[in-house]
Amino acid sequence: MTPVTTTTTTTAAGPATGLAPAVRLDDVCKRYGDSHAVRDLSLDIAPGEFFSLLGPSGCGKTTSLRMIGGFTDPSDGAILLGGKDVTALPPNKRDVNTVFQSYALFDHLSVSDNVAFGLKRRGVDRAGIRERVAMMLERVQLTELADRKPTTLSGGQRQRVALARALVNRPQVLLLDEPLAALDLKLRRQMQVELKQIQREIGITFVFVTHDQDEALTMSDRMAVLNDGRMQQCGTPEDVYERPANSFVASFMGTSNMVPGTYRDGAVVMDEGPALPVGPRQGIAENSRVNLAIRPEKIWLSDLAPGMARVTGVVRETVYSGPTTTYLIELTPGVTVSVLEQNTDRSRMEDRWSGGEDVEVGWLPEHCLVLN
Amino acid sequence: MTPVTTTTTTTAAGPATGLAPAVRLDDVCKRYGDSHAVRDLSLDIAPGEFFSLLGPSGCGKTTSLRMIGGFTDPSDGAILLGGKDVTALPPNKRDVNTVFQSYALFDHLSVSDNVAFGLKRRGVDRAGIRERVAMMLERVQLTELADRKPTTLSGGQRQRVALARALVNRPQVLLLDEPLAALDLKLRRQMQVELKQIQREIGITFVFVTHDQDEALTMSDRMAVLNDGRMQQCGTPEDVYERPANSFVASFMGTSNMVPGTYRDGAVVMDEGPALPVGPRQGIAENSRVNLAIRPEKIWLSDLAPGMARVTGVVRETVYSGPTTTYLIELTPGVTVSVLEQNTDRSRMEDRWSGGEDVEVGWLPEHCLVLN
Amino acid sequence: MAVTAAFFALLYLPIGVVVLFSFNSQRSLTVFKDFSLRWYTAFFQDPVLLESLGMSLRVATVAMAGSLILGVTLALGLVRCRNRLGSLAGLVMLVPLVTPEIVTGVAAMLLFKGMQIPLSTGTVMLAEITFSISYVTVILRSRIAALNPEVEEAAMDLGATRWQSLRLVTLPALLPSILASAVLIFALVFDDFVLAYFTTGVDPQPLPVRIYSAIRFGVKPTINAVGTLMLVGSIALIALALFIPRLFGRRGGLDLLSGK
Amino acid sequence: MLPGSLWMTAFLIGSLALVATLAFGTTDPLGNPRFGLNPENFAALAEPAYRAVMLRSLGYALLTCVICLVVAYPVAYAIALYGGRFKTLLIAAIVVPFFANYLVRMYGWSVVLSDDGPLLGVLRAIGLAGDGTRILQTAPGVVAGLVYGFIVFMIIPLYAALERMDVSLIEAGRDLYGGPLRTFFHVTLPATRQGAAAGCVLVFLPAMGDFVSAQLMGGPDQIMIGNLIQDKFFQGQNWPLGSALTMLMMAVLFLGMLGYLRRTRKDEAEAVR
Amino acid sequence: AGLGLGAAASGCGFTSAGTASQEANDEPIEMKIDGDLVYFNWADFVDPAVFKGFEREYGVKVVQSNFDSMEGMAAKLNAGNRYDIIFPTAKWAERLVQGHRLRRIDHSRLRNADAVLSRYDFFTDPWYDPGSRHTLPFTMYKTGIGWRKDKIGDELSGSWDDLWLPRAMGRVFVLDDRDEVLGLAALKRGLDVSTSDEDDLGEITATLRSLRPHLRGFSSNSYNNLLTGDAVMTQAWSGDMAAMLNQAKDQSVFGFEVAEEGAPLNSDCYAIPSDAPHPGTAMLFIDYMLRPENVRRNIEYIGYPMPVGGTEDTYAALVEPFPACVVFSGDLKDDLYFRNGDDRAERARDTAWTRVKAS
Ligand SMILES: Nc1ncnc2c1ncn2[C@@H]1O[C@H](COP(=O)(O)OP(=O)(O)OP(=O)(O)O)[C@@H](O)[C@H]1O
Ligand SMILES: Nc1ncnc2c1ncn2[C@@H]1O[C@H](COP(=O)(O)OP(=O)(O)OP(=O)(O)O)[C@@H](O)[C@H]1O
Ligand SMILES: [Mg+2]
Ligand SMILES: [Mg+2]
Repeated sequence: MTPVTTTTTTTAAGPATGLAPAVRLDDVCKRYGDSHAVRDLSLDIAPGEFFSLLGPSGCGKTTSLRMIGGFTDPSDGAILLGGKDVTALPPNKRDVNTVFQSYALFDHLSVSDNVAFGLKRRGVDRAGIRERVAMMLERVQLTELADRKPTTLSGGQRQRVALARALVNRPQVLLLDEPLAALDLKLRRQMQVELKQIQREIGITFVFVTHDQDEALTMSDRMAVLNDGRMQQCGTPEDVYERPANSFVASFMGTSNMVPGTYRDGAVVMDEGPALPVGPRQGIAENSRVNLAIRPEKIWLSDLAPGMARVTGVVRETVYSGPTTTYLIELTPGVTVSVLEQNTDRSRMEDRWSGGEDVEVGWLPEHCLVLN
Repeated sequence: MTPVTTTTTTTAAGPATGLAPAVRLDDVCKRYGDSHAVRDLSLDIAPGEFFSLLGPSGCGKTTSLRMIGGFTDPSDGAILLGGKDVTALPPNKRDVNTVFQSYALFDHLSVSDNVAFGLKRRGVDRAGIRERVAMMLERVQLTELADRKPTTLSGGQRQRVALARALVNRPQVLLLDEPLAALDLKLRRQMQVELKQIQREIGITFVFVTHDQDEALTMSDRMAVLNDGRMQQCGTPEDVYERPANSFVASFMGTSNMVPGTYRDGAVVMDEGPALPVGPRQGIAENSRVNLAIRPEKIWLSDLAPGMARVTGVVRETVYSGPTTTYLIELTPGVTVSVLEQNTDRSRMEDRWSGGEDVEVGWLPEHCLVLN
Repeated sequence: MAVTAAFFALLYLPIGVVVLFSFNSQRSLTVFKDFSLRWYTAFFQDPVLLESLGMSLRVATVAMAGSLILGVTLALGLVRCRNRLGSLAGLVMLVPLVTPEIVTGVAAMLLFKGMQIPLSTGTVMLAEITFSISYVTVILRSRIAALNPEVEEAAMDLGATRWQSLRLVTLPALLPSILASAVLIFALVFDDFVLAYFTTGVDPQPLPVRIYSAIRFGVKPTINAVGTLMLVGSIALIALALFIPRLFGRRGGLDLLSGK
Repeated sequence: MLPGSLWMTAFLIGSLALVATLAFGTTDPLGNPRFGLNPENFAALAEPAYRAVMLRSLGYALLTCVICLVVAYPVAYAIALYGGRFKTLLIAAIVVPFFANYLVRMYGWSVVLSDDGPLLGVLRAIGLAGDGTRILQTAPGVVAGLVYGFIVFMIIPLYAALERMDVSLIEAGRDLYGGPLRTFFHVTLPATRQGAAAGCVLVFLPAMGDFVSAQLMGGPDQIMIGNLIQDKFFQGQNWPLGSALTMLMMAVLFLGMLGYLRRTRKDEAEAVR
Repeated sequence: AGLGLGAAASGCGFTSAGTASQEANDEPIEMKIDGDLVYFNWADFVDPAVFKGFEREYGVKVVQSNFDSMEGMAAKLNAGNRYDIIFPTAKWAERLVQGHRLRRIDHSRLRNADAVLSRYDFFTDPWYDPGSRHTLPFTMYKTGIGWRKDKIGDELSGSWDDLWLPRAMGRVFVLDDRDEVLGLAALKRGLDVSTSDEDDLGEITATLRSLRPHLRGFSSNSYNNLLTGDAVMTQAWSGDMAAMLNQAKDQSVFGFEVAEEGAPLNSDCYAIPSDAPHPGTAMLFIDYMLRPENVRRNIEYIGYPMPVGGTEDTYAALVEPFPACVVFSGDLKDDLYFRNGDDRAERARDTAWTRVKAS
């Protein structure tokens, strides 16, 4: 994909706070033989942030996380935790803990012994251990199950044990590598809510790896999108979704309609159709071939407002899916856009189209992206 | 859960056609020891329909499908295919084919031999087999892979082989048991589209088992919701989603807000709040305790229309998730509703609430359900 | 790492010694003089040893075939029959694997005598078959259990009868394991001496029995040659067994050996 | 299924029953068993010599288990975790020699261990062994024989367990402030304990019944129960006493097996609960 | 069920196989080819060339099986295996004779029997086979001590006490054989070699216990232990010592002596089981084996002397370095043979052996 555009801040600074960042990656690289798993990654994560690393499979998310945790040594660059350079420290000397994708629970130990493991290794006294473990189990609602073996727990419960085992050590930073990937959709939603809640209550920095855009959007304070070992964009969920830095981010973050055309006079002129006003755009040459990208939920099908770009098209398909309906609308032959409409009002919906009707669609110029 | 309400047609008749139904289940029961896997199931599926069986785990979907396929004998009742009673026939004598959840491909045979298997068993001549297999592979875009062994294929490709292997026999009915459950979300969406497309082109009746509501809603012509071995409702996706027959269906089909109150004078009176007009409802006794159920996408946050029920509440949380934003709004202490709003218009959204504000919400009375 | 290297060295040293001295030109078992094939020549000119070799090959072949037929049917039956009888039969299956060989040998001989079956090549084969069935069954059971039952149903769904689906789908799917256990059984039976010792009749004795008699009273270098030949044969067979599953594009023939 | 299992059951149960019955019998001068109800053979087992040999066999078998475990663990570990794409090849290289004829292998091993064999030669050269040192006909010799004979039964289950183990368990141990050694003892070892237990059973059983190792590599003080049983059958013609000894040994083994099964049952039960 | 089955088995199958009436056993065997020869002996105990000669001369095959102990042989006979010719030791010959398990061998029909009986009159009426009706001797041998002259000196005292020599401590082997080991102690203490008397056995056990610290092992592979140097002294059968000679690089470093207290004596016999399928061929085989040229070949091949007149010089030449190996007819005395005891006696000896071996 295209490399980072100049509009993105390369060192993605966290919210301006006086404190040292909880995690700082400084031009970190990781090479395996000839190939780069991670290239020149620089990143500041503020204390208390819920920060997500998002990207397609193989983009280097796990590698980045493992370098923070100390399981993989960076080939280049430095890693700082709370302002202290830890690049050379082994995992057991770093004040971070990890929730592994597989949870990596110790099956031979009971739930409470799992949770106590880290405290024991650090020589906390017995009474202290008992108390902190009990408190932690309380918080993740596992007090009942304290004496069970992990093999006898459900997926959600196992995840909570993994979380408790890491959190009980009160690390500066908690690393989570796709902790929800193994769960089914329903449980996953539920766990997302719980996880976010725990993070909010405890106030520890979370670095969260996922390849699920929805998950990243709903949970993160800020997020970084990686591709092919490089950072593509870093910002709040809205930044990333609404103002993607490049076409990779635009298409990776949910569905985008792409309408090909020529950029001319602040508008994209479709090949066999009307000119669609988009306003002046920096960095786009006059008369160049472009794609106009627009999200399905940003296209209106009725009550078009003034100032909107308008096109007529033919309804080709209607897919009802409960809360929303998706319409496929052919603008010119070969150019079809999908339009998402919330099923707010049934009476309106029922006399909607089933296919073949002409319809006028519109969108606000500021909602569309012009991509080379 | 509550049993089938009287409003549901117990023999769910398919669209009125002159033809015999492709599949008819006539008061079918299946008992395992003392427990019922399926009870008194009656069902007509019309030729060419895409029919889904939907329900939570263990509700009897697989059992029903296996009885149609002939892998499990019903304890009671009759099964008819194309008007012919096949209750006593073994699977190899029934003109239906199955796509198994695990695909159940023959790993020792090449893709084309897998596809040819059924034709060979039926004694089709070699030339006929070659031709039909080639055509089928063409249709599912596997021509290139004809000589590969299934173990070397990806999940999506394996699924297409399973489909081709069943479809090449041109059965009257194709049974599919959660064929997409093993795929990840992205591939799954893609396969849903392909599957639907193939069904439309070939015109064979599909009986499709899933526990994913979205899948059932988007793909089916009609669907049956099962719970605990009993049919709860049968109808089009809109019937089932918008007019659930009982509270089980209402809560199983996506998120529903439940507002407790007392039914009085065509309105639900909240315990410490206003009366919410719902219009007269049959079967609900005056002054009885009820739940008012309303879908998150049916609640409006602005531009409230006349005739709407209106309540004020406090915004407690805002969860941005790209195309939509969910607001949690507390109506009275302890009664929180979630409201889904499509992010149609960014400029509007940005000055929305972040928490704590008072807000007025409203909905059309016909969108709410009153459940005992 | 050092442990691993030392381990491999010690593992192969004894075998190396046997092979080396089989090429010794002298009778000595401690001093290697010159390279020579004299003991191999001696072996190939010794009709008694050759007869024994033939006998061993015959016994191994028949035992392999017999235990495969019985073992495969038994394994199929055991996996499908999940009642108490099935689990009992499964337990009986393990008895030969945990009983000291000498006991099984004596017991088998007593049994044949009790049933008034004169000892012969046939009784060796019968005994070997009986004790090999366990291996076949244990190996195949886990394979069959791992087989997806839907595959057989799919075959029936596609118009195959019960027997056809067994023949066309289940057996081919098991083929790698069947072949691998066949090779395994062949090698085990070919190398077995205790059971064979007790159950041979007056026919030429199987080769390992002869080797045992010889080793007890001092080894002649011919035995080194025989040992080397058997070694090469067994290794080739086992290597084959390990890699057969590979030929079918599947990993891990190794768990075969652990029986898990 | 039916003919196979009937035959198996009849044969196995029949033959074991015969051994059990014979243990109560006597023999005629030509060695023909005479059945009876004769407790004398079991009474004869009270002879202190048997107890000593039984204890020694138990000791050797246990020691063999321990040594196998200590040697096999690093080997299995190295292969499972660092074997990369040579894993299968390496394991095959370990397994393959074990299917060479047992006698030939043990004989080769005895040559290696002999007084002027290569092993002592090397040890003498590096000064670890004096002129008088020997391995054959000593207890270490017998145990070395048993270890050589059965170590593969330890390696395979251990390897399988290590291979199956989630590597992130080790990382979790490190992550939770365990150094490499603590992580090994608190995480890796317990996680593979079932493999180790299976390996111990698989080594213990045949080691306990073995007679070849003591015969080829043992001296007068290394006689094992297997040798005595073999003696009873091959010398002195005392099959009934041999059978009684066999029953005794199987009882001991059975107790061990029962303990093992209990444990695994419990583990399994926990897993499914 | 198990017990029932066992009992049933004893009812039907365990009556001695091959028992035949005395009359049937006495029936003279006609010396003629009546089939291939089914041969059962220790491994490698006949020169292969001799077999070849027999096969060529009579146009039959020799089907060979081997046993590695007398008990193993008996087990096979009991199991019903039918052999034409077997080679029991004296003690076992007696058991077989008393169990009516052997065919009568009519010496008059054998052309070469005379060379045995005329020269060694002991064998005309040996204790184990009155009148020599069922057997003919095949080999004879003594049990003595072999040692390494280069390790413990050229001369020993010529007594069983030598096994206790301090300079051989820890490098002595005795045979892995009950009778031989109990026997050596009995002879040393001047007791009957086959004693089963409790006191005698107690004395024997005590004697042998005192030997244990000197022992490196029990092994029937005695001459190999000497060859490899694992043993500097070993109890050994004379024949094995002789056989060792042609494997030794330097014969002069080995010595063999028989003890003055007495050396156990033994012989292997030719015998034809009563259920032999081809007794005629077996008779022909015995006769063929007794031909002087074949006897000489076998002597050279296995190293054991055979009681056949005219072959003594061959053996003497073969064992020139070990004159003690030679068995003269005057050496053959009943009381140097291991004899059978009754059931109780066998058990007593068995227990003593277990105590010696396993304590
Ligand atoms: N140990 C290794 N040796 C060689 N290459 C590696 C190694 N670990 C990772 N890589 C490579 O580095 C790249 C990034 O891997 P990484 O595991 O970080 O991806 P990821 O973003 O976590 O992907 P996924 O979503 O699939 O987990 C990949 O191309 C991978 O093949
Ligand atoms: N062979 C059987 N023996 C006993 N009970 C069975 C058997 N097969 C199914 N059941 C029971 O019947 C009920 C329905 O099972 P079924 O497999 O049809 O559910 P399902 O709807 O397909 O669930 P899932 O979504 O989990 O696949 C379950 O309670 C199940 O436990
Ligand atoms: Mg990853
Ligand atoms: Mg199901």
